[in-house]
Amino acid sequence: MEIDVQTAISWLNKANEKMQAEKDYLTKLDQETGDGDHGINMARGFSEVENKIANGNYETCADVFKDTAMTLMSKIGGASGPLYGTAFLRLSTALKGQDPVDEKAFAQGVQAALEGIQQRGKASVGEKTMVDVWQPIAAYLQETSAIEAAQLEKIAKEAMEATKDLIATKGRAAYFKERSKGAIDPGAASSFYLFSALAEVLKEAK
Amino acid sequence: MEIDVQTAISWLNKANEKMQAEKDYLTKLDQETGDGDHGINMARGFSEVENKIANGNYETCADVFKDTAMTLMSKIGGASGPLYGTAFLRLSTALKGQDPVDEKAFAQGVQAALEGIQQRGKASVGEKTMVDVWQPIAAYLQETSAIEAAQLEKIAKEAMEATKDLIATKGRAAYFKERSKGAIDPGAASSFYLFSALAEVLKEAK
Amino acid sequence: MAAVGLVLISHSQKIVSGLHDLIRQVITDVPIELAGGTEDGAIGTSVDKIMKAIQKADAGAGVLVFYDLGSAKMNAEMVAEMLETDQIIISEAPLVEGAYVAAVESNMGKSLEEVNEAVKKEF
Amino acid sequence: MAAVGLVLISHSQKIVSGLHDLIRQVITDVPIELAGGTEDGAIGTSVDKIMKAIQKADAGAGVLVFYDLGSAKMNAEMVAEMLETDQIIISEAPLVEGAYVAAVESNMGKSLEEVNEAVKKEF
Ligand SMILES: Nc1ncnc2c1ncn2[C@@H]1O[C@H](COP(=O)(O)OP(=O)(O)O)[C@@H](O)[C@H]1O
Ligand SMILES: Nc1ncnc2c1ncn2[C@@H]1O[C@H](COP(=O)(O)OP(=O)(O)O)[C@@H](O)[C@H]1O
Ligand SMILES: [Mg+2]
Ligand SMILES: [Mg+2]
Ligand SMILES: [Mg+2]
Ligand SMILES: [Mg+2]
Repeated sequence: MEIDVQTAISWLNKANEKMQAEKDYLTKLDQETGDGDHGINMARGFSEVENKIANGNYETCADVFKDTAMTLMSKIGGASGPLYGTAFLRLSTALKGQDPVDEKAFAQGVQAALEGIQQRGKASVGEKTMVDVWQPIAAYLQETSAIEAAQLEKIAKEAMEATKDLIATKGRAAYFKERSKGAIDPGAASSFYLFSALAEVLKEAK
Repeated sequence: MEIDVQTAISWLNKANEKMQAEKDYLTKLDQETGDGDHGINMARGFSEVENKIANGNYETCADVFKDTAMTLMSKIGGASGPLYGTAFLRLSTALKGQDPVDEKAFAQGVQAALEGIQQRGKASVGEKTMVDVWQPIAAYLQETSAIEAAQLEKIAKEAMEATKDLIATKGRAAYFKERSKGAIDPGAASSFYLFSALAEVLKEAK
Repeated sequence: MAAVGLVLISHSQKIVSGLHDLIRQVITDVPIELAGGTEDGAIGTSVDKIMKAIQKADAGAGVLVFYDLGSAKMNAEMVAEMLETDQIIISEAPLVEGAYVAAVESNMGKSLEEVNEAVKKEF
Repeated sequence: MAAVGLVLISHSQKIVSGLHDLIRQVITDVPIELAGGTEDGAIGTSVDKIMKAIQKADAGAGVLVFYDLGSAKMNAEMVAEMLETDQIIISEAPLVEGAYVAAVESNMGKSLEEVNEAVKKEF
């Protein structure tokens, strides 16, 4: 399977659809141990992304992801802005000069994105952040010989759910220490929606 | 010499006169290594004191000084508010039950005021604060067998001028470290005006 | 059980008002009272504002006080002495960062001493 | 010689505006730029505001950046990387207290490194 400009755009539009649909849920999660704006942040950010790329004339996925990065960075006022922004920027950089993008290159791009998130936020696996979803997804993409949409979604979902039992040691939730246990991390949830959107788009593209 | 209610009121009115006259100068001193409001603070505080005691019907010096303390505390928005406020409150407490106040009691009252300033501001002699004027004045009043107005003023003046060469280690001026050297401390200057007002009133009362 | 109250003292009314906005996004159930600026809203602090804020913030579990500059601390100490209670602690932690931590800790139902210790540990 | 510039980043526009008032009473000659709140003035931070503030605050002697919460720091770091200069230091000192000290130190004509070290030493 290959990812071309149209697939990239479909992915982001589908992601936006999910962020809008799950806006209240993401906000509710963020109210538990944060400032209750993660739904607002993601809905705003991805709706701006959809607008931005609808008006672009793209020749490469790298360009689509670069505009995505810039838009998320500048339109989101919380931690998820620089984090998702850096992720898409690294993805864009990794994919430069390759179009359409094959699975191997895409896997390397997602790995670069993960490393960007970790460089930006200094979080390792197990700190109850979006890293806990990006890491197993990056690992799966690199291991598999052919991406299976259902498997991709399953891994993201399980990784997201596993954040429930973790204690946050990064981001605002870390202020709550042991009390941060018991709820899914908002950024892990939005990352799940992002990869679940990817899974759906890849399924349709087949 | 004794200090009665009328002397106390004259002292505070004279002090107000001086603070008004020296308002710009005190502010200029505070601009060197502070926020430039000491003239405003002292002019405002003592003008409110004059108003307050003009409307009172006082039987004791202690009551005059108590109202002075309360007024300075609540009308001054900077460090000099709690410091002069505490000074006059301790003076008032020390003089309770004695009227007119004899020199020995007054000396003890000023000593108590000095201790109040030091308790409030944690400054010792030599830290370039008002303490550097209050301390030698309190010492003189306790040592002398009869207060001499000229001597009182001289001691206050010299003590104030000696703050010029000190490096501030308390209050806002302390942020300036070595740069705080070279100018008279604003609070030392206003304390000089306070005691110079006292000297004038004692001279007239003779 | 009542939560430990917070009093935010700053020379600037805007600083404590903005800090209040910031904390209220995260913590809604902890008493927070502001004492910013002088009586007439200029840069400075006011004993009367501090006194009222401390009295209002005490819902029975005591009050942790945060301030910006040293002269604000002197005023806070004066008020604490006047009120003659040991249910007031003046925190030496930085105003914005300290108050944010304290709000979260107070919201966990901790005691005045515990909140103060938790804040201390962070700075 | 130009003075080291300061950039004050907060999730709240009011906090940095009040802090600016506070510092300006004492120090008038040091460049200070604010990046408070999101693009539309809500609670949060804005990369674009931070970028503009850093560029404007740099009068040739570099910029020391202060922030309130961790996500503001991430945004500041991103801007620092984008601008590709080593004339930006992000201070870990508390926002209000740190910026006040830095303004006084910068006003003494110290270098970016020196101001940063002086601030560090205080906290
Ligand atoms: N240092 C970090 N490293 C990785 N992820 C982080 C970090 N800080 C926060 N996050 C992620 O960001 C999410 C919160 O995003 P959001 O609510 O939009 O930002 P904010 O906390 O600034 O309001 C968290 O749930 C977490 O997944
Ligand atoms: N900790 C302290 N101990 C004693 N005196 C102090 C202290 N802090 C400040 N002062 C005195 O207060 C004076 C400044 O008063 P003022 O300008 O009215 O207050 P602020 O510094 O809050 O603006 C200083 O010149 C000094 O004499
Ligand atoms: Mg949030
Ligand atoms: Mg937020
Ligand atoms: Mg002053
Ligand atoms: Mg002042």
